[in-house]
Amino acid sequence: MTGRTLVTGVIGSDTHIVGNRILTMALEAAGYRVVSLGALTPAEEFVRAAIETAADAILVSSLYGQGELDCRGFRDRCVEAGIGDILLYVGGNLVVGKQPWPEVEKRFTDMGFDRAFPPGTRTDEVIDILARDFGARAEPVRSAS
Amino acid sequence: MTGRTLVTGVIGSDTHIVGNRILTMALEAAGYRVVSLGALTPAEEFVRAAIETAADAILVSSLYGQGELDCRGFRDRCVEAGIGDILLYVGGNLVVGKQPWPEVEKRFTDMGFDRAFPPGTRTDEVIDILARDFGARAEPVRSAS
Amino acid sequence: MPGTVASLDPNPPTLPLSDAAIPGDLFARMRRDNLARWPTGARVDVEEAAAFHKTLPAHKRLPAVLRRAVAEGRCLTQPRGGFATLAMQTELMRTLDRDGMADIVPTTTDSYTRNEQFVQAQRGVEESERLGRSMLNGFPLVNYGVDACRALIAGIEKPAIVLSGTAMPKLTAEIGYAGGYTGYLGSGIAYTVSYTKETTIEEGIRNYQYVDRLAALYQEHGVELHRRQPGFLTGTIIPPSIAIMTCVLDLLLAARQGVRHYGLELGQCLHLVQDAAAIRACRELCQEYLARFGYTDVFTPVTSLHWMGAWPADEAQAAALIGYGGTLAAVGGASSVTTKSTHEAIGIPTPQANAEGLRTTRMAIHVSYGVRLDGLPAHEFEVDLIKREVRAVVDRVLEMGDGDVAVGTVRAFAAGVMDIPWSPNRQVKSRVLPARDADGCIRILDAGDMPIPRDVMEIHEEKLRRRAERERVPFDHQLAVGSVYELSEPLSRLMPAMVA
Amino acid sequence: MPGTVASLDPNPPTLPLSDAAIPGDLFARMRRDNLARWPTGARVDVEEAAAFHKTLPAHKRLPAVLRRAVAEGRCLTQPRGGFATLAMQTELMRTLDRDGMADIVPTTTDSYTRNEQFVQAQRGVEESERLGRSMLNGFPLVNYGVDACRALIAGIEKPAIVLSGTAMPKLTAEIGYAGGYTGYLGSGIAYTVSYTKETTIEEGIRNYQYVDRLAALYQEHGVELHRRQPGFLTGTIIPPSIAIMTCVLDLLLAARQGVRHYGLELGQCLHLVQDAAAIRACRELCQEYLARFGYTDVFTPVTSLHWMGAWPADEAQAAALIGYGGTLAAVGGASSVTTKSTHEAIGIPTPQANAEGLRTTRMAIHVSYGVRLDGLPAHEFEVDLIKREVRAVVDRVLEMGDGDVAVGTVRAFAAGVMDIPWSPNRQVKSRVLPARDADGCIRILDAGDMPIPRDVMEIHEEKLRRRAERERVPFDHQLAVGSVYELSEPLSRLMPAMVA
Ligand code: B12
Ligand code: B12
Repeated sequence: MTGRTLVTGVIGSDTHIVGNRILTMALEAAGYRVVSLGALTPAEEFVRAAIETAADAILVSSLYGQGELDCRGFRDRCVEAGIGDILLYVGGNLVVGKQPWPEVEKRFTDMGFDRAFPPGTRTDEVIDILARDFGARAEPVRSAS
Repeated sequence: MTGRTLVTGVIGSDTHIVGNRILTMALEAAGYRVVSLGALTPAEEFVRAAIETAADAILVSSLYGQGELDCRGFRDRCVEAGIGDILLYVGGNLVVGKQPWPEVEKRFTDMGFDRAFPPGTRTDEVIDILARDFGARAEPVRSAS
Repeated sequence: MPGTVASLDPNPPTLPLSDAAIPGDLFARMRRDNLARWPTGARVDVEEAAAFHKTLPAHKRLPAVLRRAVAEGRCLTQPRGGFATLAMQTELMRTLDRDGMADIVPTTTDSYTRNEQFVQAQRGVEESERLGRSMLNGFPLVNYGVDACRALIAGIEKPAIVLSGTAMPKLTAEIGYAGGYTGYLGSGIAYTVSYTKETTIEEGIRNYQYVDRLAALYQEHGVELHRRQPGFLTGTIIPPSIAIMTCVLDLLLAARQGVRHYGLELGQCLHLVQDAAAIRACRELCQEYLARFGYTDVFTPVTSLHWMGAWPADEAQAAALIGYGGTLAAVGGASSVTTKSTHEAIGIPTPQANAEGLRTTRMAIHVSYGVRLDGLPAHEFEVDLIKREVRAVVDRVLEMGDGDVAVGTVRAFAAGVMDIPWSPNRQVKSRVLPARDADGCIRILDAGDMPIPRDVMEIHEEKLRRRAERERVPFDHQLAVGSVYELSEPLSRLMPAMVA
Repeated sequence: MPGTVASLDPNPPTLPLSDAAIPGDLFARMRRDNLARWPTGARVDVEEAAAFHKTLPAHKRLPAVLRRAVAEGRCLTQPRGGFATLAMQTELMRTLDRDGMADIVPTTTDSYTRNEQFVQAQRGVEESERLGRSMLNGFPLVNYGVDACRALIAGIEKPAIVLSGTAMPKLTAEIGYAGGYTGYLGSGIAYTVSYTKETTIEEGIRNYQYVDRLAALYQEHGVELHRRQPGFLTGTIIPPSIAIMTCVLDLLLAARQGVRHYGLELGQCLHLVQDAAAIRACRELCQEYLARFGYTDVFTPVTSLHWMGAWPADEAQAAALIGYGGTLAAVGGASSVTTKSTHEAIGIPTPQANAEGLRTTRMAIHVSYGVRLDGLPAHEFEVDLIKREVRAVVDRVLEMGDGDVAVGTVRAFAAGVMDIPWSPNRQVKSRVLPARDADGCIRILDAGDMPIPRDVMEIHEEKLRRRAERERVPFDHQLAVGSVYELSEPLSRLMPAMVA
């Protein structure tokens, strides 16, 4: 067990649950405690769940293309809720259509996500990077509420 | 019968006979007398045949990509042989690889061909344009030697 | 949910759930309430709309076009496609019609519209106009309303269909049909289990009973409309039998409301034999159950859908699935095929890429030259296997409802007798787990609580065990997860160079 | 012909034509004369080359790779490809190996080299260097010589094959094999009838007896090499039986020279059932005739070739033929498939487009999952039909030669007993005319003087008449011409929108 808690879910009106579920399973297997909100999850629910479970990171999935609208102001919500420094990832097919990845990535990091992941990202990679980011932050492990 | 004589053939070391044969059949059906030299025909044979048969036009096929080398100096040969004003067409897959057609066309008209035809040209179109070009030239019909 | 329109209860809770046709007077009340939920609803008038439909030429009427395709043994092509603004949608539909030669032109709605979040959809339109690119994954048909739909229909020379993956179809169906669309995709079981999280199966069924009853109402006005069932479900490693169980149940529910022109959609397994078997079994089982319920006049064309699972990012690799998708549909004898593009793994395709997918598919259909696999031993084996699975479960569902399809379905999902792989819906157990076997067929690794006959499950298990052995991996649920990714893997993993 | 090297007669006219193996001492003299025809010939030394081949790892040796593919039931991929300069060719072969994942990497020679016009080929190299683009349609392998070949082989991690459509193969084969190529495509009958105008069948056979004998010489030095027959012929509406007749005859000629690893290539008809039947019939008939001649140890893998006739210019449409080409090869059980690209109708593909064609094909092979059609009634019917046609003609050819394959073949062509559609060769009657029938199969419209059994011809005729009737066109030779164009037509003609 890593002692870390993560919140996962698919934001907005998005039903694409498969990748999110597989990611969740992989994160659990990697030793995380995962609070899985499932498909069709409003932004505020992510934040609420993160506070309630004293989560260390929120991993937002968005596949259906409208993530660019759904994710706006996500970091601000966290700041308002008092968890402004929480690690925020977003991944999936983040925008409508085939657009150059560097531009898309920038749009989401500008929104305050620490990292954005392109279509088809594999779970191993997520787990590696997550471990590195937690390592770099070298924060003490929070305890669940 | 149009009273016109045409020479057809596939130039150089090119064995692609199918399109040339179908073109020849269509030209005959359209009333031309066609002297068909077949595949693998050196440039000088076209000129010789045109002189011998008092042809009104030479239709050179080149499919295999090396036409750009084989066709160089074709008009000059005609001029030297005394049939410098003969109508000259070339058609097929004239160069190696997919290249912008306007450039290819220019290369061949610069060599002295009256017209160059892109890959996949249909026989109906050739017959139409030929009739128009003969009409425009309004030359008296030559008689065979 | 913000922007959700739910102020009026559109299902007056007067009648208990059943598969009976909604009585005319009650339906009139339901429609009034429904249409009052958003301003554009006021424009809908079935009499006027029926008159409009009667002005459409036959080649723009999907029911006629599909009947003719079946009569001539043709396989029609249809893409998906929707963008946020009317201008973008107009251009898209024209491109699909002309450059793509689509036989059926789609209007996919955006996901806010699907969830009846029309306020958010409106913001999406505005943002799209501001940024000059579509910020919505489809066309907000309700926000634009009936006359915009008719303008879209006027711009094409083919029949059009509304694609709106949702369990809340009542306004899109009203506006779409009134707007001149002659087909509407969606059903109570299939979409509820694959597109929603909290919606109950009962709610989903009731909502689509409304849509089916609406189609029947048009029929009463002399206008035949096409309804269609999305048996592709979650698109994720769906065994043919599970798809077909939902086809049969949704079909019976529709027939009870008076629908007589009902298409069934099957996502491709990507296996030449299994897909052909699935299409044949679906067609035969649908008519078999219709006959059991006394219906002999329901037209049930089958549509095959290009691979609905995860796609490879490499466009050259994706092109193979597109062409093959045409082959599978045509060789299977499907009446139409729903196409994808080489952009599938990344995002909604440009109109051009979408049109290219259509043309590749069309050429593949052409060169399939009507080849059929009937008589091939492996094919007959699969048809038989699928039928045994479907009959075992559907018969059990009908028993559980004491003959009422709606009631039986709700109880069956609660008991796990009906189950759907990878469902996002909390009412679905989603314990059933499929995986691809050593021969490339989709099999059931774990049936959960579905009453698949034991001898049939032994066949599935044996074939999956062979795969596990061949690949030296454990025979466990990882096989199912691996199958989800499998076809999106790069060729270097799918088919590495041979080591001589 | 200018630039043609013909000063020394490479066939000392000592022995009359026969299918007997060329005696060792005579062959040594023939080789000496042949190698003296162009400066790079001097570098060839079979002992040294055999030693070089022995240093190649198994995965770079085509005979081993093909044996393994057959053992594992795999279908390998191979493109075509050649450019004028060593630098361009190096880059091309690496791209095909890496980006294309080609299992077999080709070197196509240019058409001057094929016609032994090495002076012209040299000019082509110089022009290409000057203009910075390839002015030749292939790599001038003889001009570059043995060490350049070895450099190309060193740059890839796959086996390499020489593709040199020619009836004059003797220098390219010497230099190719000595240069480390482990396969050489070409045969006396097939290439003479489809790539030459004046060359006699006898000359062609003699030239390839040399190449076959050369492969046997390497075998004597402990090095197995792959030889291959281009049964695709003129690539233009070739009925399977006519292709297979040439396969059997060329194979017997090769076996008589000592070849034991001989591939057969069949161009695709683009019909799922007919192509599978062709591949099976080819494999079985080859072994049947080998057995009749007492050979039980000749390895005869079959290669299927992407559509060899005229292609559509639309790349989306062409993509369907590429993917389908993988399907047809794999479902037919071919050991390898030779691929084309979306550029086919226009020109030699860029390395990238070529690699994409390979990947699309590879993915199509992957998803074919080993499906086979054996047992399908239509398939068994086609296998039987093909076998009856091949046996009737080949048996007649053998009779005409009093058991000598070479003599029989020459006489059979003279009599029109063997005939090839659309041949440019003056020695071939080319009276036989095939066309595509109503079911999409290639049939024989007019057999010319070929002794196809009457009852078989009735089947062909009936099927073609049905097409003529369906399309309301006369039953005449125009059907054959139409078939030549057919698949290059735009989709708007091939499969117009349905008129409902
Ligand atoms: C299966 C599928 C569906 C199924 C979903 C079933 C379900 N309930 O889950 C169904 C058929 C229902 C469906 C519906 C729709 N879909 Co869909 N669907 C797909 C498809 C084919 C595969 C998705 C999938 O399951 N992949 C497999 C999993 C394992 O991979 P994954 O989802 O990518 O997740 C992995 C990674 O992305 C990563 N990841 C995911 N989330 C996160 C988060 C973080 C923080 C990190 C680090 C990593 C990460 O880890 C996962 C595991 O490796 C994709 C296209 C594709 N990829 O091939 C389209 C696709 C996602 N769908 C799309 C669309 C538009 C729709 C629809 C709107 C219908 C339509 N217009 O066609 C509806 C939307 C319904 C709704 N309201 O949401 C589009 C989105 C377009 C865009 N972004 O531009 C896609 C890309 C197809 C396309 N090119 O048009 N779909
Ligand atoms: C069939 C074919 C063959 C057959 C030819 C059989 C034969 N003896 O005729 C075989 C298999 C033997 C063959 C061999 C080769 N081929 Co080839 N072949 C083709 C193919 C697939 C079809 C050609 C055809 O018959 N078309 C049907 C006829 C009816 O159409 P057509 O030839 O285009 O002719 C029509 C028009 O062009 C026009 N037309 C023709 N000539 C003229 C002349 C005039 C004046 C006018 C107005 C009109 C006109 O009218 C005709 C009737 O409508 C083409 C690609 C394609 N088009 O799909 C490649 C193609 C022509 N071949 C090609 C090549 C390179 C070769 C080879 C070198 C092998 C190789 N590297 O792959 C060898 C060459 C051998 C040699 N020494 O010549 C290339 C040429 C590339 C380039 N130009 O960049 C092509 C384009 C394929 C490709 N993309 O690589 N080939």
